[in-house]
Amino acid sequence: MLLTIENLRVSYGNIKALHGISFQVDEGEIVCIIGANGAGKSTTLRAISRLIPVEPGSKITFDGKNLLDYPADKVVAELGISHVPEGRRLFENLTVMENLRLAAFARKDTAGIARDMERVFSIFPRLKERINQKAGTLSGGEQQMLAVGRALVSARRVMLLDEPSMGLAPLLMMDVFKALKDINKEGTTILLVEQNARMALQFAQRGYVLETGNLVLEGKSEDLLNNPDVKKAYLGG
Amino acid sequence: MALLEVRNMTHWFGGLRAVHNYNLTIEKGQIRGLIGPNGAGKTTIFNLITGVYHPTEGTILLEGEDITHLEPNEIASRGLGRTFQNMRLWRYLTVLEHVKMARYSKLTYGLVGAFFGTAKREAEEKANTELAMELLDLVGAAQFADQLVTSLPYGIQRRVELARALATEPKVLFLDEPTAGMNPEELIQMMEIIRKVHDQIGMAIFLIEHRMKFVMELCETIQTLNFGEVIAEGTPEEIRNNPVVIEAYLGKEVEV
Amino acid sequence: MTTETVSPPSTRQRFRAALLKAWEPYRSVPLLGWLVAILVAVGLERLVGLPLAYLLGMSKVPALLGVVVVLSDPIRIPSVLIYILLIYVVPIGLVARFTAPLFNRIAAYLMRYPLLVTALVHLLLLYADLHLWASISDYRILVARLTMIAIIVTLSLNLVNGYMGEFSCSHPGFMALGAYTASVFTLVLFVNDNRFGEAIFPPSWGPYFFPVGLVLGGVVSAIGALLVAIPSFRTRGDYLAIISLAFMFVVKSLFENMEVVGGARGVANQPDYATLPIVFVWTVLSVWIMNNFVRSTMGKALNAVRDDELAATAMTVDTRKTKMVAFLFAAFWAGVAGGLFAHVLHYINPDTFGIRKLAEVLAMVYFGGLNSVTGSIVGAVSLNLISEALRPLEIYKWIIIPIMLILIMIYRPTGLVAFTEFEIEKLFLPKGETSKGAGHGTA
Amino acid sequence: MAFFLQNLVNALQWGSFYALIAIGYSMVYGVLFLFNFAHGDIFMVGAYIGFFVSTGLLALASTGVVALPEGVTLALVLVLTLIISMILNSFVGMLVERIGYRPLRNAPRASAAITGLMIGIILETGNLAILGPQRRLFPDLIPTQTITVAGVSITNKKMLIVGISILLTVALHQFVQRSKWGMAMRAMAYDYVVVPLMGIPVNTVALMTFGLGSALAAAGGILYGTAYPVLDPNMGILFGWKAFVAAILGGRGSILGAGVAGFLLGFIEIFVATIFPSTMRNLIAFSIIMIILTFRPHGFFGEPYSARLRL
Amino acid sequence: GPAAPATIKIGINAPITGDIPKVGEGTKFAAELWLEEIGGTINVGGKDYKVELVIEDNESKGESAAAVNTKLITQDEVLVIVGPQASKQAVPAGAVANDLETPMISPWSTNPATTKDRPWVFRTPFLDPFQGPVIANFVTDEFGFTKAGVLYDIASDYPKGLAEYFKQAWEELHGEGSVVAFESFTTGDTDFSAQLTKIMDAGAEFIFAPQYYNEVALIVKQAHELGFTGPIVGSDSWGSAETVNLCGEDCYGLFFSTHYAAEGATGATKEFIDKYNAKYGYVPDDVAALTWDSLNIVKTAIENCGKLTGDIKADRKCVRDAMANIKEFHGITGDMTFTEEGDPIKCAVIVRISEEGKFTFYKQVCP
Ligand SMILES: Nc1ncnc2c1ncn2[C@@H]1O[C@H](COP(=O)(O)OP(=O)(O)OP(=O)(O)O)[C@@H](O)[C@H]1O
Ligand SMILES: Nc1ncnc2c1ncn2[C@@H]1O[C@H](COP(=O)(O)OP(=O)(O)OP(=O)(O)O)[C@@H](O)[C@H]1O
Ligand SMILES: [Mg+2]
Ligand SMILES: [Mg+2]
Repeated sequence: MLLTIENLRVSYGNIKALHGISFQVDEGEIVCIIGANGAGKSTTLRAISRLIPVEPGSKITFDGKNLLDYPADKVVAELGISHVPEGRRLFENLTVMENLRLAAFARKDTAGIARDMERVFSIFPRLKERINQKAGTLSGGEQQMLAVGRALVSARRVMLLDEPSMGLAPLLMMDVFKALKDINKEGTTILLVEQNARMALQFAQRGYVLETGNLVLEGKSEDLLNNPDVKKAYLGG
Repeated sequence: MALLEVRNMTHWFGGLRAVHNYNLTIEKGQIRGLIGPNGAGKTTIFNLITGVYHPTEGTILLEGEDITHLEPNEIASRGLGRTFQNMRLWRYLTVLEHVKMARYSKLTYGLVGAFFGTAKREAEEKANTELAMELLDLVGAAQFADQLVTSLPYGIQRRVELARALATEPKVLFLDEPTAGMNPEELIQMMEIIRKVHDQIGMAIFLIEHRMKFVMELCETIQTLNFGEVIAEGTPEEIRNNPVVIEAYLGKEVEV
Repeated sequence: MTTETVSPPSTRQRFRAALLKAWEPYRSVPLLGWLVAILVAVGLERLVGLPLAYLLGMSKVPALLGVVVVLSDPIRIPSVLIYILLIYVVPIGLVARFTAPLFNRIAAYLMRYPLLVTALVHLLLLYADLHLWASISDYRILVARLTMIAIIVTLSLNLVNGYMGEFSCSHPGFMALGAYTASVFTLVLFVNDNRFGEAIFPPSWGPYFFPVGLVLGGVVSAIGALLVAIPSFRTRGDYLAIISLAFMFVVKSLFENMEVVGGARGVANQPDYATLPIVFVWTVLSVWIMNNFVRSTMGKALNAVRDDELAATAMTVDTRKTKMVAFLFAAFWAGVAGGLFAHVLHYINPDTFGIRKLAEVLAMVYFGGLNSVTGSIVGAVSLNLISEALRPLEIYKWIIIPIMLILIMIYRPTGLVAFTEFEIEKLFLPKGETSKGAGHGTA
Repeated sequence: MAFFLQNLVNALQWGSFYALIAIGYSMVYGVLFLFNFAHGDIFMVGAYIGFFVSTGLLALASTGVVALPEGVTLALVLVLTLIISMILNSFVGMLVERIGYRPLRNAPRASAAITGLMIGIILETGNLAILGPQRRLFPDLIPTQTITVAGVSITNKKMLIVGISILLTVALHQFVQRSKWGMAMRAMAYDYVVVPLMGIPVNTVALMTFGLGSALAAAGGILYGTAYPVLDPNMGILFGWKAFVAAILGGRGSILGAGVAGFLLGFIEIFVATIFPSTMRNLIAFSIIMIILTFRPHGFFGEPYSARLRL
Repeated sequence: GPAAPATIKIGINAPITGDIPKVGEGTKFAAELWLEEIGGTINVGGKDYKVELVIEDNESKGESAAAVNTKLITQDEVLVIVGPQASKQAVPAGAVANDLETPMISPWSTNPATTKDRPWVFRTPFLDPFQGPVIANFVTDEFGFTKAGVLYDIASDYPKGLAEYFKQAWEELHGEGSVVAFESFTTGDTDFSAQLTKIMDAGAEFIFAPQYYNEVALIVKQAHELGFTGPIVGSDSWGSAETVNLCGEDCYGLFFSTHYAAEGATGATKEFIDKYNAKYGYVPDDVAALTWDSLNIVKTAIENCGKLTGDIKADRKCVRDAMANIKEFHGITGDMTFTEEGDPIKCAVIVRISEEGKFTFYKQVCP
C-alpha cells in the first residue's frame, strides 16, 4: 500500500470533523471519496498534506514512512504528494506563469520542469494564452485549470484533488478528467474528492463514502454506483 | 417596454475583449439562463449589468431608464439583486443581519435615528427583522437566523445569499452558479427553492449555471456565450440540440 | 482553511470549572445589585478607610487598589491585600449576594417604567459609586477623568479600526484639533488671559457654554477628517493608514507653526470646566450614542463594508457614505475628547498629540478588543490603570506593558473582549430564574 | 545654482536613509502584507550593533595585531562592520518575526501591526535600560574629504552612502522580482496557507523576508552612523514612520518604488526646508504626500489592489 | 502614618524615560547625592526630620508630569516638589502644584510661563530673556560680528524661546535684519544640511545654536562638512559632558553661556563636581548642579520655616512663604536672589571648550 490512513481524527477547535477514519490507496490507483457537504472530505485531504494538525493516535503512512514526520512543504517536496485545494487558492497577485513556476519551487530538474509545464499547456491551451495575466483576473474555470496545472508541476507521485469539477463547463470537465486519466496512466496515484459523485465514481476504480466524519461504505466503483443507498443519497435518485 | 434591456454591450479588459456586442431583453417574471464555456464572459456580463464594471460601449436600460453609469449600490436599490459565483458573505454578521443589511437603501430613519435610537428607527428595524425572517423562512434557513455564517454548511450559506438578494426587492434577480459545490440532492432542493421564490414573488430571474439539469429544467430561454459573444439563443430543447452549442460547450456525452 | 489549536488541557478546564462554580451564586445578581454593593464598599471606605489604612501601617488609603503601593513598597503587600479584601471584596461580595433577590425585584419593578427612567437610576448609582470612590483623593479624580476621556477616544478609534476595518492613525490629530478649538473657545470668551486678552463674556458663564466649545472642537476635527476621508476612500486598500498618518504629522506641525496658539509652547490656563461629573456625562453620552450607532443597520453596514465591500454595494449599501459618516463621526468624538483632555490638564502642546499618543490609543483599542464597545471600555480602563500603577517601575514599565500587549495579541488576536456591544435593554434586566418571565415581558 | 546643487547633494544623502529603511518596510508590507512597525527600531538596533562591532574592530586594530596603513584599516573595518552587522541584525529581525509575527499568522493583520509597535517600544526601552541614557558616538570610519566643485561641497561619505543605497535597492528589487524566493515571498503575501502546497517552507520564507529587511536596516543604520554619528534609542521612531510612508508611496510590493519614494521624501524634506521656513518641513512634506496619494492612490509603482485588513 | 517617625517627603518629578533620559539620570543622581550629603535629615526648629525622596518618572510628557505631581501631592503627601526639568513638563506640572497649593521648584525650566502668576512655583535657572542678551553682547564684544545665523528646534520650548530672545537682543544691537538667517527644525531631526546651507548662503558670520548636546554634535559636524568656518555659539544646554563626548574635536574652541564652568571651578562648586564625579564617573551636567541647588533652596526654606506642624497644608504654606522670602542664596551655580515671580536673578558664565575638551571659565556676565 502506498498510502495508509489509520484512525485519522481531526477537529477544528471544538468541532470534531473526522472521528477516526481508516483507508488505503494503492500505487497507481484512482480512489475517490464522496459525501455530502461538510462530511469531512476536504478535511481528510488537508490532514494528508499536513495543512491542519491531526489528533494524537492518528496514523498516516506513506510508502513505509511516517508521513506525520514531514511538515507540509516536505510532504510535497520530498514525498511527492501534491494537493489541489478546495476553492483553488491561487496566488491571485501573481501571473499564470509565476504561479506555475512557484509550484516547481522545490524541484531541481530544470528539464523536467519544462516538460511538465509544456504538458500543462497542452492539456489547457487556454492557460498558454493567458500566460502573463494575473491569476486573480482569470475566469472561474481558467482558475481551476491553473490549480490543476500547479499540482501537475509541483509533484507527480500522488495527487490529491479537491472538487476539480467545481465551476467547470461540461466539455472542459471531460477534458480535465481525460487529462487526469492520462496522468494516472503515467503512474500518478490520484485521490479524488467530489460532489459530483456519479462522475467521480465513473472515473475512479474504488470509492469511499464519508458521512459526518465517519467512513460508512467502501467498494469498487461499479458496486457503489449500483448501491441503492448511494444512488438515493448521492446520485440524485 | 422591456423590464431590462441591454443594447450592444462591449467590454474590454485592457487588450482582452471579454464581452462583444451583447444584447439582452428580459420581461417581467421570465426565467432566463446564460451558459457557456469557462471564461466566456458570463460573470463579466453580470458584473457589467450590476455596475461592478462599467461597459466600454453599450447601454443598459431598466424600465426604460439608463442605468449604465450608476454605481452598484444605486443599481441594486433600483431593483437588480444578485448572488455571487463564490458567495460573498460577511464573516462577522449573523444570518439575520445579512438579510437586514440588504434593506439598507430602504431605511429612512437617517443618522438621527442611528445615533439616538428614535422610535422611528425601532419601528423600521422591527419591520425589517420581520421581513427578513419571512425571507429566511422562504428559503428554509430561518432556524440559523442568529448564527454567524462561517459556521454554516455550504448549502445553507447559498440559501442565505439568496435570501439576502431577495431582501433588496429585486425586479430582476441575477444568480451566478447558485448550485456550485452542491451535490445532486442539494441541487434539487435549490431548484425547488428558486421555483418557490419565483412563484411567490414573481420577479424575473437571470442565471448562470454549468449544471445542465438545473438550467434546462428551470429556464424558459437560454443564451449561450462563447468568447464574449452570443452563439445561440433559444428554448432548452433548441439549445440542447444545437450543434454549435454542443461543439463549444456541451460536448458529445452530455450528462444531464 | 485555518489551523486551529487543539482543545486546551484538562487542568485548565478543571480550574475554570471550579471558578465558574464559585461564581454561580453571583450570576443572579442584577446590575443594580452590583452598583449598590459597590456603593456600600466605597461608602465604607469613606468611613473607615483611613483608620483601617493606619491600622495596617499605611499612611494613606491605597490609591488605585493598592498596586502603586505594592510596586514601590513590596513589604506592604499583605496590608494592601487585607485592605482590599476588607473594604472592597468582602463587602461587595456579601451585599451583592444577599441583596440579589431584593434588587431583582426592584429591577423587575423598574422594568415597568420607560427605559430612560431605568437607565437614569443606574447611571445615578454608577456616578455615585465613582464620585465616592474618586473624591477620596485628587489623584483618583485625575486618573478617573483621564480614564474616561480615554474611553471616548478608544471607542471612537474602534469605530474606524475595528468596526470599519481600516487602520487609522490620525486620532491624535483629531484630538489636537478638538483640544485647541475648545481651548481657544474658552480662553477667548471666558478667561482673562495674557495671550487672548480680556474675556468677552463674564467668566462665570464659562461652564454653561463649555459644551458648545466641546461640540465646536468635535466639528472642527470632523472637518479635518473630511480632508483625510476624501482621498482615502476613493479606492480600497491601506491608504487610510498612510494618509491619516500624514494628516497627524500635518496637524502637529500646523500647531507648532501657529504662533497665536503658542506654537511649540502650547496653550495653558484652560479653566477647570472638565470636572468629574462633566467628564462622566460626556463619556456616558458618547458611549450611548456610539453604541446606538453600531447596533443599527446603518452601523452594521460598516462591518459589511469591512468584510466584503463588493457584496455590500451589491446589497444597496452606499459604502462611500457609510465610511465617511463613520469616520467623521469617530473624529467628532475624538475632538470632543481632546477638548475635555485640554480642560483636565489645563495645558496642551503639539507634542502631546504625536506618535506616542497614537501608540497609546492603538494599544488601548487592540488590548480591549476590536469591534467592541465593551472592549473599548475594558481596554481604556485597564491600560490607563495599569500604566498609572506601574509608574514605580520607571523604565521597566515600558517593557512590561508592551510584553503584556504582545501576549494578549498572541493568545487573543482580536483583543480581550472583541465583537461585543451592549444591549442596553438587557443590561438592566433582573437576573436569575425568578426573573426570566419578567424580562421578556417588558423587553 | 550652486545653492540648488548643494541642496540636491544634501537631499540625495538624506533620501538614501529613507530609501534603505523604506525598502525594509516594503519587504514586509509589500511582501508579507504586514505592517512591521518595529522596523524603525530594528534600524536603530542595526546602528547600535554597527557601533559595537566597529568600536570593537577598531580596538582590535589599535592593539596592533594587524599592522596596516590607517586608510586600509578603516576601509576594512567599514566593510567588516557592514557585513557582520547586517548578519547580526538579520538575526534580530528573524527573532522579531519568530516572537511577534509567526504566532499571529492567523490573526488580523492589524494585530500583528500592534505587536510590531510593541516590539519597537521594547527595543527602545530595552536599549535605554541596558545601555543607559547616554548617547553613543559612532566612530568615524570614513575620514571626511570634502571636494568643492563649483561652490558645491561634496564629501566622499555622501557619495559612498548614496552609492551603496542605490546599489542595495536595485539588488533587492531584482531579487524579489526574479528569484524564486522572491516569488515565494510575493505568493505568501497573498495566501500563505497554501504556500506549503507548492513545497515552499513558509517559515523559512518569512524569516528570510524579515532577515533581509533587517540586514538592509543595519546597512542603513551604519551609513547613518557615519553621517550623523550620534546614536540614541529613539532615533528609529520618526525615521521608521516616515519610511513607512515612503514604502506605501512607492506602491505596494514594489521595492524599486519604495527606494524611489524614499529618495523623493528626502528631496521634499530638504527642499521644503530650503524654500519655506524650515519649520514647515513636516507640514508641507506630508501635505504633498497626501496630495500625491489622492491622485495616485496606488503609489508610484503599485498596482490597484483591493486586499484590506483581514479581520 | 501617625506612628511613623516624622519624615519630610520631597517629590522629584524627573524625565527618566522618554526624550531626555540623561536629564532624568542627572536629576536622580544629584538628588541621591544630596540626600547623602545632608545625612538624610533636615533639622527644623531643633528637631531632626528624616528626609525621604519620592522620585517619579514623567516619561518626558506634559500630561504625565501633571499626573505625577498630582500623585506626589495627594498620594505621597510630599512637602515640596523639585522638578520637572524641561519647560514642556514644568508648565503643566506647575499648574497642578499651584492649584493644589504645594511649593514646587523647577531646576531647569527657563520658560517664563512656568512661574508666571503662580505663587507656589519657583525656579533655579536664569530665564531666557536674560540669557539671550548675554550671548548677543558677548559675541559682539568678542568678535565684532554683525551678521548672525540662528538654528534652533522649533518644537522644543527652550531652544525656541531662547532663539527668539537672542534675535531680539541681536537686532537691538545691530539693527533690523542683522539676524540674516533664522532657521529651525523639529525635535528628532538629524539632518540640518538644508538649514545650514541657507545660513551660509545668507552670509552669517557665526551661528547661534541653543540646542541640546546630541544636536550640537550633529550641527557642528555638518556645518564643518559643508565648509562653514565661523564660530558656533551655544547656550546653557551645551553644558553637559556629553557635548564633548559626542562632538569631539569639532567643538574645541567654541563658546557657550551657562550656569557654571566645571573646569576651574572652586569652592562648593568644585566640591560638588568632585563628589559627583567620584560617585558616578562623569562630570555633572548643569541639570545636576541646578537640581543640587534647588534641593538646597528647598532645605533652606524648610529650615527657615522654623517649625513643622504635621498638618501638611499648613507646612506647605509655611515652606512656600519661606521660599518666597529667600532673598540671597549662594548656590554652586552662582549667587541668586528671587523676584516676585519666583525667578532668580543670577549671573551667567561664558565657557570656552578647551583644546582638551574641558569646559573652561572664560568670563562672567551679570545682569
Ligand atoms: N476552518 C474550519 N473551522 C471550523 N470548522 C471547519 C473548518 N473547516 C471545516 N470545518 C468543519 O468541518 C467539517 C468538515 O468540513 P470539510 O470542509 O472537510 O467538509 P467537506 O466534506 O469537504 O464538505 P464540502 O463538500 O462542503 O467541501 C464541517 O462540519 C465543517 O463545518
Ligand atoms: N478584471 C479582469 N481583468 C482582466 N481580465 C479579466 C478580468 N475579469 C475577467 N477577465 C477575463 O475575462 C474573461 C471572462 O471572464 P468571466 O469571469 O466573465 O468568465 P465566466 O464566463 O464567468 O467563466 P466561468 O464559468 O469560468 O466562471 C476571462 O477570460 C477572464 O480571464
Ligand atoms: Mg470540501
Ligand atoms: Mg463566472
